[in-house]
Amino acid sequence: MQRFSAFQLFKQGLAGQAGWKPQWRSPEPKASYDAVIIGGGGHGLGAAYYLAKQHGLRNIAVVEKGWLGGGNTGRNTTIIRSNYLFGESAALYDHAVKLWEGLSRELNYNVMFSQRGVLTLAHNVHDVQVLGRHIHANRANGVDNEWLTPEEAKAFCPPLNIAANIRYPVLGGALQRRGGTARHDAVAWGYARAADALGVDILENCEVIGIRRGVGGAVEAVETTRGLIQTRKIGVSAAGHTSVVLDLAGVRLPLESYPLQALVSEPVKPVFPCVVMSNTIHAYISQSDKGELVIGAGTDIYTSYTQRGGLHISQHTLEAICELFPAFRRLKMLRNWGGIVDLTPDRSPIVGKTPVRGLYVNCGWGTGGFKATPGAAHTFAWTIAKDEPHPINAPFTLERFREGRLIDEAAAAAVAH
Amino acid sequence: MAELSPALETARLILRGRPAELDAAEVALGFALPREACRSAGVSGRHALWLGPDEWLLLAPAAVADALTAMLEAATAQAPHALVDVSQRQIGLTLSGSDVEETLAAGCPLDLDLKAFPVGMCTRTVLAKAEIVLWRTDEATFHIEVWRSFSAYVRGILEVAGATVS
Amino acid sequence: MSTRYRSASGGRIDRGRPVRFTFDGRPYIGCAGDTLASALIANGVWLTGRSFKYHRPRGVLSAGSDEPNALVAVRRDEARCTPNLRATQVELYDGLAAVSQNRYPSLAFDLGVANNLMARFIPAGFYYKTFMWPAKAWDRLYEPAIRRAAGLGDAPTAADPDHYANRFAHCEVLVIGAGPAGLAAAMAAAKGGERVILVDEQVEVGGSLLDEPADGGTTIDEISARDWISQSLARLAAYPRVTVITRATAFGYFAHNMIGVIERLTDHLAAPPAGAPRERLWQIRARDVVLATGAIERPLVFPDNDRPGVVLAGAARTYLNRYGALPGKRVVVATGCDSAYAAALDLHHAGVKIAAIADVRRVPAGPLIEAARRAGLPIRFGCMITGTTGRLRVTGARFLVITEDGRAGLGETVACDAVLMSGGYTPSVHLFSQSRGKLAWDPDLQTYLPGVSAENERSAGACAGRFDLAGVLRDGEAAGSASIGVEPSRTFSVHAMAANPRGVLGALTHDRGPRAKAFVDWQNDVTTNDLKLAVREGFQSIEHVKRYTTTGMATDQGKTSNLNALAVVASALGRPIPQVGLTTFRMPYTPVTFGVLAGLARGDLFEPVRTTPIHGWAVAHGAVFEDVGQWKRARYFPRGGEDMDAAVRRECLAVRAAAGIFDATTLGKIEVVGPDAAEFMNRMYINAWTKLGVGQCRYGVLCRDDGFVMDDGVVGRIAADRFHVTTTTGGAARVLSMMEDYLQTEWPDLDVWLTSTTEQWAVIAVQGPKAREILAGLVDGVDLSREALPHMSLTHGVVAGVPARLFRVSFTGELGFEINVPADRGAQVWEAVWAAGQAHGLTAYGTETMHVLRAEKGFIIVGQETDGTATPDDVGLGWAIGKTKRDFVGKRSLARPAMSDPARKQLVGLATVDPARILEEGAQIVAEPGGTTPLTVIGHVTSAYFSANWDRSIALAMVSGGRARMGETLYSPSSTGDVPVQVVSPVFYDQAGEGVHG
Amino acid sequence: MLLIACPYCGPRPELEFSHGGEAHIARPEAPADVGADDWGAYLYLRANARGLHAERWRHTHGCARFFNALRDTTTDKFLATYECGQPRPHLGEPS
Ligand SMILES: Cc1cc2nc3c(=O)[nH]c(=O)nc-3n(C[C@H](O)[C@H](O)[C@H](O)COP(=O)(O)OP(=O)(O)OC[C@H]3O[C@@H](n4cnc5c(N)ncnc54)[C@H](O)[C@@H]3O)c2cc1C
Ligand SMILES: NC(=O)c1ccc[n+]([C@@H]2O[C@H](COP(=O)([O-])OP(=O)(O)OC[C@H]3O[C@@H](n4cnc5c(N)ncnc54)[C@H](O)[C@@H]3O)[C@@H](O)[C@H]2O)c1
Ligand SMILES: Cc1cc2nc3c(=O)[nH]c(=O)nc-3n(C[C@H](O)[C@H](O)[C@H](O)COP(=O)(O)O)c2cc1C
Ligand SMILES: [Zn+2]
Repeated sequence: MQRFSAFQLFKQGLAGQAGWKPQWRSPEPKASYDAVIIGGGGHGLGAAYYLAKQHGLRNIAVVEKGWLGGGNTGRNTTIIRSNYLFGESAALYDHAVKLWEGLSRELNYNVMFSQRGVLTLAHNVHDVQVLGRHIHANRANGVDNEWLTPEEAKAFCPPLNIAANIRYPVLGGALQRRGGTARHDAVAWGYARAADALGVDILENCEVIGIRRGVGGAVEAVETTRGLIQTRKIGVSAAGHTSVVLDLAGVRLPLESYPLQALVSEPVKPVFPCVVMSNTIHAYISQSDKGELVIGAGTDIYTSYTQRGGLHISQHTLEAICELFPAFRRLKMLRNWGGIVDLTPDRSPIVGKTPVRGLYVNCGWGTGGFKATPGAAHTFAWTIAKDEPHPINAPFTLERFREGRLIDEAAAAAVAH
Repeated sequence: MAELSPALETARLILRGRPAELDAAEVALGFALPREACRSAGVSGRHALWLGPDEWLLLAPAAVADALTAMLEAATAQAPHALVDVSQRQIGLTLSGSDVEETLAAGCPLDLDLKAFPVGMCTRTVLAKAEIVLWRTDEATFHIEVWRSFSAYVRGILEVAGATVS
Repeated sequence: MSTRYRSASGGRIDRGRPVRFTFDGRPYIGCAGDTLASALIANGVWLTGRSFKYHRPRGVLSAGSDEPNALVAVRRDEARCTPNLRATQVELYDGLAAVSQNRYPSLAFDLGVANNLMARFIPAGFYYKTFMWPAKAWDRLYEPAIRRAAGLGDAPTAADPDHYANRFAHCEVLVIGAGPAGLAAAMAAAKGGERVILVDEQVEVGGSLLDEPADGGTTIDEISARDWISQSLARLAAYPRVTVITRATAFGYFAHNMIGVIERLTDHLAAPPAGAPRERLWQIRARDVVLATGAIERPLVFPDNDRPGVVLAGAARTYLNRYGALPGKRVVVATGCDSAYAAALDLHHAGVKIAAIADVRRVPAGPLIEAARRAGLPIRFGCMITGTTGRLRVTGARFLVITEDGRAGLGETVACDAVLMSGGYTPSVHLFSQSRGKLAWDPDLQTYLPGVSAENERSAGACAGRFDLAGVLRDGEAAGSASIGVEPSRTFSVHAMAANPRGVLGALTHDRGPRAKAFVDWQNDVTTNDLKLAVREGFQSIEHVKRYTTTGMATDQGKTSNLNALAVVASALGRPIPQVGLTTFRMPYTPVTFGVLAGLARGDLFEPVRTTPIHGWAVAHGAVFEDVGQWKRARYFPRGGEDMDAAVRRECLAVRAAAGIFDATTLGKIEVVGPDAAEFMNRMYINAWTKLGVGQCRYGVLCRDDGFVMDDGVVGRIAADRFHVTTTTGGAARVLSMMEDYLQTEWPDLDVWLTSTTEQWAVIAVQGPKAREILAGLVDGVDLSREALPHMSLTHGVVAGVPARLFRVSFTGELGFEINVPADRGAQVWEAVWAAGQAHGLTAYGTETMHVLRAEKGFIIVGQETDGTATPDDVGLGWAIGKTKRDFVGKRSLARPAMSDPARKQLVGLATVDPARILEEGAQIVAEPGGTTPLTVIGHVTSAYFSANWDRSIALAMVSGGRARMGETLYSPSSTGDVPVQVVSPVFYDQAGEGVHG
Repeated sequence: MLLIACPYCGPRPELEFSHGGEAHIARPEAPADVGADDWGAYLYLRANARGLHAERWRHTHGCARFFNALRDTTTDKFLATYECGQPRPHLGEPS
């Protein structure tokens, strides 16, 4: 692997930047691999990297139907945090945060992980209670999370409107200082480059259109638009398309795919130092290194694979943004886009084995799996390599739905009185 | 600019039942319930607004509320149905004037053109973030029913909307 | 100030009305009808901004919404300051104050230009390759520096005082773009007598026809282009159902033919009327759409093509013919297409010296070229422009003649003060593509054109690749006619000079060495070298190249640059363009103000504020409110400077000692009516209802079919076939919707109907030992005695002169009544009870006291004790389950093994060993003190209060296997150490339940 | 914002509707007799079809009726809407 560094950049600068090699190869598919990962997003590429790096599997391929990172990895608002309520979740997401902290150096690729702090706002008494429970639960799990008064919140995020007479005043917020953002594309590219350097074949424009099963029902091969590939292990990280892929193996999942939209403003000089989320009035916002405000909108109400949604969904979010940050009302939306998120009934992911031998799945990350990328990939690789759950992903089985052992992060924030 | 005014005090009943079994109610009402979607019918101050295939909003002068209820209950005793007094659940507003359509169109996504929404048409719909019942009583007049806790909001929206028309 | 670059005559500006404005504080004078860009050009000002990355000096490039360079901030006052506006679209008004952006300390002398000197070390994507060491330096050092350098304008810091409007609209035919194609289409569609809406983003209709010289040769139906515009407008005005909206940009094409349009209402006015909305969002649902959005001129890609004074040829023609502004006095024209000759000819006629026309094509021919030749303009064929000279404005252009055999011939520099360039036109397929129509590569025109439609839509004119005026008009007529289902009938006679619509794509050959910067994306400073670097580094998908180099990602979204970028990448990859693909066109077409998308939703109209009939009384009595969903609920009623704790303590004591009055109006209410009402209730709720007598009440629990508690509330049987169901405040809509779901889709055979009565009733709770005494004097014909109206019963009667449903229920553990009266009498009855209660110590209490009182009794609150993962048994409600019922929603799920796992969390009470210590809600529970993280957590505190009645702290908690732990000591970790607690019954007060029967 | 043809009221804007998930998933007549796998499937497993999808909508802010629709989830185009209780129409798919 050609090392990246300031010195190399300087050296190449003198040479007209002419000496750079492709960051990853574009090989032809081999007839057979020891493992095939379906889905070239952060999760799939990451799993391939850790399989190669930590489990010694080098004869593996990542198959991606389009371009790397073109799924949700390339269209998310990049919020990273680990202050989830349940111990199982906190362990998983915090495992990821710890990996994030060293990822740029691990991959020799600057993924611009920036721990600027994620502030979740409370707007009513119920919010205060829910965030309080989160803070206590997180601390017990060794995850940082602290309460800020409205004044402290304002000091942390100066554009915030903390007037007491607004429709939903800010009653305070929970701050995870270790939270932040990372450069989404760089995560896919960085993993791809590092995996490629370890011999992983990355096959773009290669759509899986069939999964063959042999004796005992175990997986045997994947059919792709670039030909048949033999393999005994298939790891699926296809996000919004996971149920379509698993359908090919006859496995049904508790997943529904919804459009989720996001938008960016025109770039402006630095005005927003952190990440702010508000579940109650539905807004989340940060400012990218290029200067755009990156704003997440909600899911549309219907399932869809179109990667777009209704204008009213973005409007709803901008209403909230304008109330919380009234100075931003004159800023302009530059681009709006959609992704397809795979939601589980309890809004927690499914990571592990499936009823089909040799078929592993890592999905259901819904609206929040970017933050988990290194952690999920790392434990998923373990599961694929050892054919058993990693202690951290063990609770996130498919069976939990049959048994009713939900890890209900969504309901945990339900509002009622 | 369109004028917004409170409608007269009104008795309101929700009548629900299988359409085929409600003939008796029509006798008591004195007119046929509208069976066509989103249409109203009525005589002498009493109106029935189709809200759904088994749901009508009956409007009558406040004074006759109890009598009407008693009469309807008596007449429909044999027919499975539900009659519920919602006189206080919602309030009525009248919006009229030359630019009623534009004013409503600031918050209501329906096609309010006379051809698409003729006089006599009624329907539940939304006005910005509130649900309303919208009923066109003449070319330039709409009667609006809104749950009482949303009425201040609906008034607010219509006022701002009126100020931003044209 | 003289306007040295104003033409002698012509243009659509009002030369009689001078307009004063400032740019970076310097005063200038323009004319009414100018844009900021045209006025600056007329004043000879070309330097208008600095580029994003290299801070290179930049000038106006275009004349419309495709402008990448000339971005300015316009400042009306402190709060009305708008960054990143395109000077080409900012209409001049008297007093306009514009400032340039992204420069320090000044536009002409910008320190950021250091980046330009560093350029070779900071190519596309450089930041991915460095700034990784030392670990902490990214957050603290590198990133802040990058952020300071990036961004364009400054975000406003004060709240925007302006207002915005919204309009939902419907029409049969929506025509977008009012050039010749759009006008023709609208006139054709108008004949149908149906609703036609024509929108155009410009100030006036006419599109490219506005660029024709007033006395030019182009005529339509024997009249000049300009007269034809006026005539068309007059025709359209004669149709009552036709609406023409200008300053209106169609920014988004959404599913099912809904188009978003932004109309700019006041930004062009010197003194906008007070309160007038600044912009309006139109959401137009059209049966048929005609796209007539024209085409965008493509720049040429050559070294130093970004110097101020290098301008698109068509734009130069626009500035001359429409605004009377001269791009220069001695200009060079560099072109790869015919249309630039029109600009050259017009400028020549206006007295501008055409120093050279460099046409990259070897043997072009056509009437325009012929005309230029006749006019004696110096034309060179097969001649590449390879660079420009000058610093803040061009002073010359370099040429390279390519010989017959493709070798570079002689180079030469020609002095000039402006370079006009054109690579041809790119059809504006943005909206077509947004509609999810499929684009098709046209090998002839070398561009993408609308292929297969996804919506009911037609493209006409230049946006469909039709460039000859006669054809454009025919196209418009055809599209308009087809939209109303008729055959086209109108013909046009056109006299115009034909131009070959083909142009050139991608980078021009040059001899300037590898470091020369030929810009493709002006605003984001993306050069051909960046694109080639991306390809070299293995980025083969155009989507990757876009993201790696940021080409096409600036505020213009690559309007002028995308096709050139594609061509450069295709050539680097050695693949034909259509195999390289396209990036996705997304809304908005041009950036849209957040405020107009938020529309009316601001302040009190952000979301409905729901209040009860008793709200006014509560306000008058000093209540402090809390938001519960959209409702405002009185939380407590402080007296004389009390804080919440003091007020709640007083209220709690008063209720148990005497009586309290509480507004319970917000509880959801559903009237369940019909012969099958009881059967329906049996199926929905976990409880059994058949045996509930008329006049009796029961506490009902509702589960989802997965067995988890969803809602609860008291249900009263009003008649054999009528139940009065209550729900939580937040659950009202959810519960009704779920009931309707089961009723309509699972059990449509049941004769039962549901009606929301939440707002029909005002609900006044009177609770406490004195409740009966207080009400006694107010009721008429109601026997309030324990025997006649026992706990959990209801009756009809008159209270304070108002017919009421009177419930004998208690959420406090005291003798209690809930008086339901028609909502508009709520305040009156409340006042009457209040007055009657004064002698008995009646105290108003709010939700906070309600919470404490119910916690003292161990009553749960759904959403506080439960979180969506609790079964009825978990929260101690197993008793409510109708054991003999065959089925109810949730029953099957409760039989799953995991539901009876002894380790499930169960509701318990916690008593702190230190009675003064109040636990924190949400605090965790552990079995062993002094653990280290991660702790083994066995539960959490759901509610915790100081109980004035018990004079100690109380808490409810969900603890693993909690009911088997009675008496155990557990611990709650806190910032001050582990707090020991004892597991106790969740019922702290009146365990025998005597109080309610009082 | 989708335009949805309510079988009772005609084409109406999406703002008036709520989505009710996959259609034709009947609640078992006698849940107690349903095995764990089937019950789990009834509760949670969904087709999540890419392409033609039968789904439920409720015209909540209109006639308040639930009804079914056949929609292509790759284009969001509706092929049909029909009343609850009616079978899924066979449109646009091989029969
Ligand atoms: C608008 C939006 C905002 C979000 N915001 C956040 C946020 O702020 N924080 C956060 O943590 N998360 C966020 N998320 C969620 C996050 O983006 C995802 O959970 C995460 O990126 C999933 O990564 P992935 O690698 O699993 O999936 P993806 O990146 O989607 O990768 C899956 C890949 O599989 C490929 N594929 C699918 N089918 C096939 C097939 N048959 N053959 C071959 N390849 C196939 C796809 O093309 C795709 O590239 C957001 C999502 C969206 C859409
Ligand atoms: N190479 C050539 O010779 C050449 C090139 C370009 C144009 N033309 C000439 O241009 C004319 C084409 O006419 P036309 O009517 O197709 O295009 P046009 O350019 O005359 O009109 C398009 C109109 O659409 C408007 N518009 C574009 N996008 C919009 C949006 N999103 N929202 C609102 N308005 C929008 C523009 O402001 C413009 O007024 C012909 O007369 C042709 O001769 C010729
Ligand atoms: C964090 C983030 C920042 C983005 N910033 C920009 C931007 O500055 N300009 C831009 O045009 N698009 C930006 N995008 C959006 C992408 O252009 C694109 O819309 C997104 O990756 C989805 O792909 P698609 O629109 O091609 O389907 C950004 C996307 C993300 C996730
Ligand atoms: Zn309907």
